[in-house]
Parts: sequence; structure tokens; C-alpha cells
Amino acid sequence: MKQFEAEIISNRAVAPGWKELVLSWDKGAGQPEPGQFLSLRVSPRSDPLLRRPFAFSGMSEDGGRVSAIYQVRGPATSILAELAPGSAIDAIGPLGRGFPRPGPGELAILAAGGIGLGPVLFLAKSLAASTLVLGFREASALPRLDLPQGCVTCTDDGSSGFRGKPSEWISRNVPSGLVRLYGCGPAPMLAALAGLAAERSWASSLSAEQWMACGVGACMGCALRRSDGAGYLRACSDGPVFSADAGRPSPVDWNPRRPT
Amino acid sequence: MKQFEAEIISNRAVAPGWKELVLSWDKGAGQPEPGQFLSLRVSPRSDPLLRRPFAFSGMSEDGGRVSAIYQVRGPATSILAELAPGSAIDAIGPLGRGFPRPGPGELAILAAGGIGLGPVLFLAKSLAASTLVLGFREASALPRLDLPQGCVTCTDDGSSGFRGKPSEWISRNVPSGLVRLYGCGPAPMLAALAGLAAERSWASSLSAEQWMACGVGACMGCALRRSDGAGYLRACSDGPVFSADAGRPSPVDWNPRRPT
Amino acid sequence: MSADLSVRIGELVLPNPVGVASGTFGYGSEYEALVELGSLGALYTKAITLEPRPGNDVPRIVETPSGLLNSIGLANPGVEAFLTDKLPALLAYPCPVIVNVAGATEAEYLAVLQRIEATLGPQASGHPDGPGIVGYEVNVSCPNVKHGGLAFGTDPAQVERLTSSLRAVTKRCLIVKLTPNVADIGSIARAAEAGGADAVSCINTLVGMAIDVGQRRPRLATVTGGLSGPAILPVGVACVYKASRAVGIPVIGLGGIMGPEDALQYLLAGASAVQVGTGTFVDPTTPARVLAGIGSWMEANSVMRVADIRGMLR
Amino acid sequence: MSADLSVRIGELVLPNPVGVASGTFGYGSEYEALVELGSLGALYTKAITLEPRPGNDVPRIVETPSGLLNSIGLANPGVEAFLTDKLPALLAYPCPVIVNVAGATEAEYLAVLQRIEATLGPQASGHPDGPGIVGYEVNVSCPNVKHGGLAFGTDPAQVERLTSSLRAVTKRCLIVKLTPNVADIGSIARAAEAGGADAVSCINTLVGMAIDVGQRRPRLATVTGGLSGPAILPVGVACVYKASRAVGIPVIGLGGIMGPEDALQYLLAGASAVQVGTGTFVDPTTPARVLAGIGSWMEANSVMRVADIRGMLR
Ligand SMILES: Cc1cc2nc3c(=O)[nH]c(=O)nc-3n(C[C@H](O)[C@H](O)[C@H](O)COP(=O)(O)OP(=O)(O)OC[C@H]3O[C@@H](n4cnc5c(N)ncnc54)[C@H](O)[C@@H]3O)c2cc1C
Ligand SMILES: Cc1cc2nc3c(=O)[nH]c(=O)nc-3n(C[C@H](O)[C@H](O)[C@H](O)COP(=O)(O)OP(=O)(O)OC[C@H]3O[C@@H](n4cnc5c(N)ncnc54)[C@H](O)[C@@H]3O)c2cc1C
Ligand SMILES: Cc1cc2nc3c(=O)[nH]c(=O)nc-3n(C[C@H](O)[C@H](O)[C@H](O)COP(=O)(O)O)c2cc1C
Ligand SMILES: Cc1cc2nc3c(=O)[nH]c(=O)nc-3n(C[C@H](O)[C@H](O)[C@H](O)COP(=O)(O)O)c2cc1C
Ligand code: FES
Ligand code: FES
Repeated sequence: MKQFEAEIISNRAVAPGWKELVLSWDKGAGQPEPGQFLSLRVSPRSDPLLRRPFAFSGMSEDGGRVSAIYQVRGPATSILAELAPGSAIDAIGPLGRGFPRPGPGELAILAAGGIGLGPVLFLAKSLAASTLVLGFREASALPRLDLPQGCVTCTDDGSSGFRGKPSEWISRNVPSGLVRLYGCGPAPMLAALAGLAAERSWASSLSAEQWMACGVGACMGCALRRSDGAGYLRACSDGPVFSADAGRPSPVDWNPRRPT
Repeated sequence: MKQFEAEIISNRAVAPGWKELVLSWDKGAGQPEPGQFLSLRVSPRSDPLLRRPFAFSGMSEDGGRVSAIYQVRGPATSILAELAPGSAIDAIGPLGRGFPRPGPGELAILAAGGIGLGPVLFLAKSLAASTLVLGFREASALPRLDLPQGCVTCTDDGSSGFRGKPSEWISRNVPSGLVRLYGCGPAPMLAALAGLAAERSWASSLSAEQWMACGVGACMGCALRRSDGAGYLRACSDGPVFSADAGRPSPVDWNPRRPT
Repeated sequence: MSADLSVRIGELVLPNPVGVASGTFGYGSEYEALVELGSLGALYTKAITLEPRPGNDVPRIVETPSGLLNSIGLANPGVEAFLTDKLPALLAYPCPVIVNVAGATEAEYLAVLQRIEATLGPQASGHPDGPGIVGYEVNVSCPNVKHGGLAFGTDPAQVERLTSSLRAVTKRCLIVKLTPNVADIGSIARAAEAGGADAVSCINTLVGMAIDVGQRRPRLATVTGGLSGPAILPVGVACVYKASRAVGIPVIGLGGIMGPEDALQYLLAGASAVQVGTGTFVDPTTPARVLAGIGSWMEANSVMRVADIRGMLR
Repeated sequence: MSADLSVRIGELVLPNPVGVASGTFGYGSEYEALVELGSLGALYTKAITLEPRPGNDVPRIVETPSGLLNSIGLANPGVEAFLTDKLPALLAYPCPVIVNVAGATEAEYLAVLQRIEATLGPQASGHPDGPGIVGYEVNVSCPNVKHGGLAFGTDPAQVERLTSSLRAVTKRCLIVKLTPNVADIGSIARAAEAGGADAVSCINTLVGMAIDVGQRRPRLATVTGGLSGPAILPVGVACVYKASRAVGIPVIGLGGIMGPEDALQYLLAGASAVQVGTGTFVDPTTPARVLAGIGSWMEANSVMRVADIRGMLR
């Protein structure tokens, strides 16, 4: 983990409202793993104020460049989208705990939706074999990226590939057996994946999203409710990836309901 | 006066730390006069928050474009300096009261320093005859602009033109007689010009600077102390140009001292 | 059927919930070229005091992160000049006008109100939902010279007494404008209600200070000033949330409103209406954008009456 | 001769005026990879309570204009786990450590302090200018459950009593951390001084609230939270200006410090030292940049001792 001035190598649109950022990487910071993230300060002014977390979507062979795929959502990502190649940006990383490797004999099933695309693509690239299932709203949202051969695309409206959610495709197409289900995406998707894994007694490693202030474990802002009710875990440093195995239930509660 | 989205036509460097902005002008707003200003909102975010005032430095013949010469000083002007031609900017103008024409027989002597350059150049262009005296720190600060023929340049270090301040050049070179002394620049310069005019019984029209919040006369934020002690005047709407004649002293106190 | 944007405050009916805040809109004429006065829910004037006041020494304003710090002081021509020079134009405006009143003693507030009431005459009967001077907003953030200079608005007893003595001299709408510089804004709001106020508005500015470290001087001639703008938005929303749960009378919310979302935060927190202050300086279209945005939100959420928004927070 | 950056607070000498604020630096280890602990003037820990506390429900943070609104709550492992799990590392750090203490009753604060004192033993004699646990910062922004939930820090009498009972059990440096959510911070600072505090620090967060208007829900699970960051800088500077003129003991300033100029505003306003909180989240180099910038300013202004800055405001 290190803070340094990264150089923006490229910042190109990959789909409507989606861009891919490529940054120079300081090797002294350590080698990023799939599931880990970096935090960026997009502006020296105080609005927007906080750093923003983005998961790695890849790394160059020599380790000198990293990438992230991001959605333009609000103030920080709008500013980020305007930054030109050659400009410098304040980066901290790698942060958090990434995806564990599959256990012996475990089949790796990878599911991504929304902003989960980047980390899951990175994970797919790092594994010798896996089944990759990507969810999109519709065909036009498919990114102009070299997606791995054989990857399954799902769309909500059936305009490309499977009609439905990645969890539905997996539930219908993956036979029971020794599986580790990997996933990153919106909260309802994580809840569906966690439910599916529990039902099939699969191991699972899911990546959580939560608002962050420090990104390094100091502020307790990114708390996630523990599944055992005994308080909270930090998304940024206890996660963002949390795993469940046969004997060990997920440490965090993936159910997105909010108490009233 | 009107609020409209202006288009940035050009935004080029004219000296180290100085730029000239050219904007499209909505003729429905009315025709800007020398000494008047416009206010710009440089960013949709809330830091920097307030609009910033800039004096007009010129207008195209057809009235469809206006310009301002500005110094990159702080957050707002730094953001402004990065805006590319073609982008839109929220503008309000023309604001304030500009320079009056010289009276019958009055010789127009124009002095500018620092950010006073723009409005004074605009005034010079609008007058058939005038003596224009411009002050700079040193030769390298001279702007790459078509300065009017015969204009006098002064530098603090004598590296170009007269060594000294515009007020000193004027005091030595302008004979007593029917003169209107025009000026815009830093507070000490205005104080010197006001003193000189009083001493020689010249009429004067000087443009004041003050922090502004609304720019239209509503907030009382841009107050300037009255010379008669009876309260305050507003730089934005009572000014920014304030005049003194033989029988009528300057309504504002040009002495920059601050009470303790 | 189109949505009902009107706001009821006591007997008063305002055409829509978006007003412009005291001290940020002069006496209306200054913004006439840029803002359509007929679209304002209410125009709150700059504070009026008994005697003319020149205002504080300069500099009076400085920008802070997402904020504006001001020490204008109560610069105003005094109630007599107000009545002769400003009132005729205010009465002719196509929007309701609320006069903001300030003073250094209870007697001073009272004298201002009595003088204006004497000029206007008692309120016409029926529901005054048209233009004209429809009410008063009492700025209790002023230091009480008889109580060691602490603001009236920091002491419930003083607020109640001041409110009830003003209540006695006017039937027009009486709004008490609360300061956020207190530990428990609910208790101050309750005091205003007990004194007979028709509504409370909050918040006035937060006490703040900025220093020029190069010059080693306070940036404002008065050393401290009042902080407004987006920086204080969350403080204002919290104050409205608490005040609206402490009283039965309407609460008018303000502080840092720059767009419709900010205004909707106030309405959902419990406000019946809002005011735009610093937001008008930054963008004079703010009041109009806020009103339009509230309308769109109501449509999207199938809300027919703006008055219903305050009960919609989950 | 090089400048003297040391800060004296009672018997305590801190190596430099720039500390990191409670709750924003964990227990130090979290930032070890990014911030050189040896360069900190002091490390203020996350609040410690008697029992372990899980903290508030989620979401706990939301960004506001130039601000951060949080409702972490007093999430901490409790004093026993603190002593076994956190203390050994804290004692080994190359910087002075100040333990932030919180509670719901006076007895709870007292028990925490007694428990820590019992473990550490009485303070070594002489000037403790080295590392180790050199003092306590008492967070009086906590609601007092025995007084209807209003924060201890809003009532001078409660602050004085709490301070003096804590004073009785420790010889270590005792700092009372004031809340800005009061009408007169000077009176609270005086109460802390009367109770025997060695210093006061201010400010803690301002009460704030944010609403998701799409969801129609408060953005924080706890509804209201505490506002920090640059938005509150002018409020903090004003509080320090007032508090430092109300008491003879040192004042430690914090709230919104993002760079050297902000810290110098606090020092010129009357602070003897500062703390960086939210600024560390935004840029972990902030404490180091602030310290370096204070040094440059001192050189440019020919100031030899950082302690002299507080008298330099014109
Ligand atoms: C560990 C982690 C990894 C991430 N990786 C990526 C990535 O690879 N690509 C990517 O596009 N985004 C990623 N994000 C989300 C990204 O950080 C946010 O989209 C970004 O901060 C939005 O900033 P903004 O100012 O543009 O929008 P904001 O105004 O801050 O947010 C816009 C909307 O996005 C949602 N949102 C934003 N941030 C969060 C959050 N932390 N938790 C929950 N909801 C949020 C909210 O609905 C909000 O209203 C990641 C977040 C985390 C915590
Ligand atoms: C009527 C008027 C006309 C102006 N015309 C021009 C112009 O033609 N060209 C130009 O470059 N600038 C002009 N200015 C000044 C310009 O508005 C400021 O330079 C600009 O607002 C600085 O914004 P910033 O955020 O970049 O810097 P800030 O951080 O706001 O200011 C940087 C420094 O500049 C000084 N400063 C900035 N604004 C003012 C002010 N209003 N009064 C006194 N001191 C100030 C202060 O010393 C401050 O520390 C004019 C100002 C006024 C009031
Ligand atoms: C320049 C200025 C002058 C003000 N004058 C007054 C005043 O005379 N009376 C009053 O009650 N409030 C006054 N206020 C406070 C505003 O009405 C409002 O309460 C405050 O600015 C918060 O709202 P905002 O953030 O939308 O500006 C003034 C505010 C500003 C910025
Ligand atoms: C996430 C977070 C947690 C905090 N926790 C504590 C705490 O446990 N005890 C305390 O006294 N102050 C706590 N504070 C307040 C800070 O120490 C500080 O007073 C406040 O944030 C203002 O400073 P800043 O603007 O530099 O952050 C916390 C602040 C934040 C942002
Ligand atoms: S973001 Fe601070 S602990 Fe995770
Ligand atoms: S800037 Fe508002 S009155 Fe001049």
C-alpha cells in the first residue's frame, strides 16, 4: 500500500456512461490482486471532498500499469471522466483483501453486474479456468472490451445473450458439485448469489460495496453488518471480498434490507 | 443586464500568469461599456462557490463577442484558465457603472496597473484621443497584446519603458490643465492617482475593486467607505467607477488604510 | 389535475413554497432584471431597524469552502426611509413580501413593527394570498444589548417575551427566525410558538471566522461573521428536522439551498416552505429551478399537495 | 538556529503542534503504511468506552458540500480489550499518544480513566516529552443519559463536575474536547478550566443531517450525524478564537484542516496546537504537509517558537 501520483495513460469510453481508466503504477506499492481496489482523489478542491474507491480491472504484464472500469455516476466520476491522458492523479493502493484462489478441485464460477465488471474481469484473467457470467441491462450497455472467450452475457431484456440475471443463468446451468462462486455487483445480485451458494452448499467469495471515508480501516465508516449479529466488519480492510465455505458461513449479512 | 450561457471563443495566454478570455455575447443583455464588468460562474460545484467579477477589455465590432484580460490568482481563475474554447460558461452582465466620457475640452489621461489593464484598454479604444500609461512589474510581464500606438509603459525596475509607477510618469509629464484622470489598478495606485488629481484639480474617474457576493447591489457585501464618513457605497452597482470633479469630491475614500 | 403548490402559514397563504431569504435579495429591485418576482413564493426583505444603520466596516465578505462568511451588519435605511423609499415598490410587486425586522432591544423591534403597522393599517380580512406586505420575520440572531450581547435567539425566555410583545401589535403573519448557534433549537422553537408566532424559520447563519495568514488579520473587519451557503446545508436540515418535531406551527427551512434536491431535503425534514439565500448570488435562476424541481419531484412521486411532502420521510 | 516547534500543555511537552484527531486515525496501525507516525505531534485514539460498543447501524457516512457527515457512534472494543489488544502497540509508537475517552454517565468516564491509570501506573516524574500514553482527551459531546440525552458538553455545570472528577484520578495531561453545538463556547471552556483541565480542544463535529430525496430516507441510519471537514473550518476557527480568549489554559484547534493555511488560521486565532481529522482521509500527507507549511511560514515571518504564533494576530 502506497500513496503516489499516478499518471493517466488513457481514459476512454467503453460503453454509454462507462469508461476505462489506465494509470501508471508504482511497483513499490505492491502488486494489486483481483478484488483489491485503489482510492483516487479526483480534484484538489473540497467539493467533491472524499477519495473514491475503484476496483482494479487489470494490470499490465510488467506491472507498470493498472486499469479500472468505472461508471459515470455523480460528481467525482464526472470529474474523473474529463481528465486527459498525461494528467496526474493522487492514488492510494492496493487496498483491501481480494478474491482467494479457488480451493483444490473447486470450479470457479464468476458473476458480475454493474460496477462489478472490472474486478471480475481481472479475476477471470488471473485464473487458468473459469466460467464467467456478466449481467447488463441491455445489449447497448455491453462494453467495447476484449471479453474472455466463452464468457456468458445476460441482459435484463434479452437483447443480447441470456435473458435474465447472472444468478438465474448460473442457477439453471451450473450443476451441483465442488464450486466456488465469485461475485461483484449491486446488493440485490450479491444477495441472490449468496442465497444460491448457500442452497447448493457452494463456497462463495463476494465483493461488497459500501460508502468509504478513509479506505484503510481507520474510520469505521464502511461498516457492514455481521451475519452473526455481533457488530460490524469493515468493507475496506476486512473486505471488500468476504468468503463462505461449507463449515463457515459468510461473515457479513448480504441481505440489503435496511432496518426500520 | 442578463444571465446567459456564453460560449468560450478563445482563452489564450498573454503573459506569464495572464490570459485573455473571449466570450460570445448575448446582445439582448445590452452593450457593455468600458468600466463595466461581467460575473462568471466558473464551476458547477460548490468550491469555489461565488461568481467572480471581470471587467470587459473589449467588444467585437458587431457586438457579438466580448473579452476580458485576467490574472490567474486563486481557485476560480485557475479553473477558468483551464476552460477550453467551445465550452459554455454562465455569465451575467453588463454590471456596474462604467467610465464617463471626458467633459468638453478635458484631456483624457488613462492609467492602468495589474488587473486594471483590461478596462483601461477598452476605454482607450473607445476614446478618439487619450494618453495611455500602463504599469508592470518588469519587462517580462508585458502582455502579448496589440497595445495602442504611443502608449507609455512603466516598469517597477525600469526593464522596459519608464522606471516607476504610472502615477509618477503622469505627475512628471502631464502639464496642469483641463484633464480627466482615469484609472484602474491596485488600491495603492488608486490612492496615488486620487491624490494627484486632487493636487492638480483634475477631474478623475477611478475604478474600485472589492470582494463581491451578488454583483448586482443586493447584498451590501462590496461596500466601500464613503469619503464623507456617511456610510458606504456599493462597488458593484454604485460603481465600480467613481468620479470626482472640481466642485465634487470623490464619493469613496481611496485611501486603502484599514482602521484598527 | 395540477399540483397544489400553495403553502398555508397561520391565516396566510403563499402561492408556492420557494421564497428568497432576507439580506440576499435587497428590496427586490436589485434582482428584477434577472429574477421574475411574480414566481416567488415570498420575498423576505433585508432587515429593517428603527434607526438607519450604515452596516459594518469593510471587508464584509469572504469565501470559505462551499461557504460565504459575511458581516454586512444590519445595513439598512431605517424604518422611516424604508416606508417612504422602499415600501411603494414592495407593495407593487407581484409576490407576497415579508419584512425582516431587527433590533438591539425589545423596544426597538416593537417600534419598527408598530411604525409599519401604522402605515399599512390593519390587515384586510379574508385570506391574504395576494401580494403586499403579508407578514414579518423577526431576526432574533441580533445581540441583545441589555443582556450582555448574547443573541436574543439563544434564550427561550427572551424569545418568548419578544414574540408575544410583537404578537400584540400585529395580526399579520409573524415568523420568528431562529439561530443555529444553540444547543437545543427545539426549545427555542417552542418558545416562539408559546409567544404566539405563526411559524419559525431556520436557519440564520452560523458564527464563523477566517484569517488571512499572510496579513495575520481576520478577513472580516468585524473579526467573526455569519456562515451561509452549501457548507451549512446539513446543519440547516438537522435544525428543521428538530424544530418541526418540537412545535405544531409551520417551519420554514433555509441554509445552503442550491437546487431542488436541497429544498426537498428541507421539505422532507419537516419544512412547509423554504428560502433561497446565497444560492441566488451564485445563480439567480436558483429560486425558479428549485420551484420547477419540486414540481417534477411531486409529479414523479404522485404528490398532489406540497404540504404533504413534510409527512413523507420514511 | 532552527525553529522551536514544541508545544507545552500543562506539564506535557509535545514535539510539534500537529496531531491527528480522534476517530480519524483508528489506533494508528491502520495508517502506518502511509503516515510516518514519528512525525506526529500527537496521536489521539478513537474514543474508548467502558464496555465494547459495536457502533451505530449503517450507513454511517455521507458526503455533503465540502463536508463529511458521520454517525460511526462510539464503535470501540471497550477499555479491557483496548488495554490488552491496542495498548502494547500504542506504547511502542514513536509519538505521544492521547487516549480519547467517552461515556454515557460520569461514572463510565471515570471507570475508563481509572482502569487505564491502573494499568499504566502513575506518570513518571519530569517532563514527559517522549512517546507513550501522555494524556486523555475527554469527549463531552456524548449524550448524558442521566440528563435527558443532551450532551454533557452543552452545560457548563456538567462539564466542570465531570472534569474535576477525572482530574482527581490522573496526573496525566487532561484535555476536554468541546462541542460547537452551543451558544457560548467560552462558558464551556471556562467550566473545563475550573474543573482542572490542562487544555481544551475544539471543535468536535456539528450536528447535521442529509436526506436521500429519491428514497425519502435519511442518508444515515441514525438520522442525524456529525459534520466535519472543510465546511466547518470557519466555525472551528471562531470557536478557538472565543475559547482562547475565555481561558488561560491552552486551546487545541481542529475542524476542517486540509493544509498549512488552515492550521495557521487556528494558531493565529489562539490555538497552541492543532489536529487533522477528515483531512487525513482526503490526503494522508496532510499532517506532514501542515507541519512543513507551519515551518515555512515561521521562517518567512521570522518566528522562532511555534508558541509565539498565537499572539501574532493583528
Ligand atoms: C470497494 C469498492 C470498489 C468499487 N469499484 C468500482 C469500480 O470498479 N467501478 C466503478 O464504477 N465504481 C466502483 N465503485 C463505486 C465508486 O466508488 C462510486 O461509483 C463512486 O464513488 C461514485 O462517486 P461520484 O462522486 O461520481 O458519485 P456519488 O454522488 O458519490 O454517488 C452516486 C451514486 O452512486 C451510489 N454510490 C456511490 N458510491 C457508493 C458506495 N461506496 N456505496 C454504495 N453506493 C454508492 C449512490 O447510489 C450514489 O447516489 C467501488 C466502490 C467500492 C466501495
Ligand atoms: C469590478 C471588478 C472587476 C475585476 N476585473 C478583473 C479583470 O478584468 N481581470 C482580473 O484578472 N481580475 C479582475 N477582478 C478581480 C477578480 O475578480 C479576482 O482576481 C478573482 O475573483 C479571483 O478569484 P480566484 O478564485 O482565482 O482567487 P481568490 O482566491 O478569490 O483571490 C486570490 C487573491 O486575489 C485577491 N482578490 C481576489 N478578488 C478580489 C476582490 N474582489 N477584491 C480584492 N481582492 C481580491 C485577494 O488578494 C485574494 O487573496 C475584478 C474584480 C472586480 C471587483
Ligand atoms: C449577505 C447576507 C446578508 C444577510 N442579511 C440578513 C438579514 O438582514 N436578516 C436576516 O434575518 N438574515 C440575513 N441573512 C441570513 C440569510 O437570510 C440566511 O438565513 C442565511 O444566509 C442562510 O441561508 P443561505 O445559506 O441560503 O444563504 C443574510 C445572509 C447573507 C449571506
Ligand atoms: C469518522 C469520524 C469519527 C470520529 N470519532 C470521534 C471520536 O471517537 N471521538 C471524538 O472525540 N471525536 C471523534 N470525531 C471528531 C473528530 O475528532 C473531529 O473533532 C472532527 O471530525 C472535526 O475535525 P475534522 O474536520 O478535521 O475532521 C470523529 C470524526 C469523524 C469524521
Ligand atoms: S472506509 Fe474507513 S474504515 Fe473503511
Ligand atoms: S456585491 Fe452584492 S451589493 Fe455589491
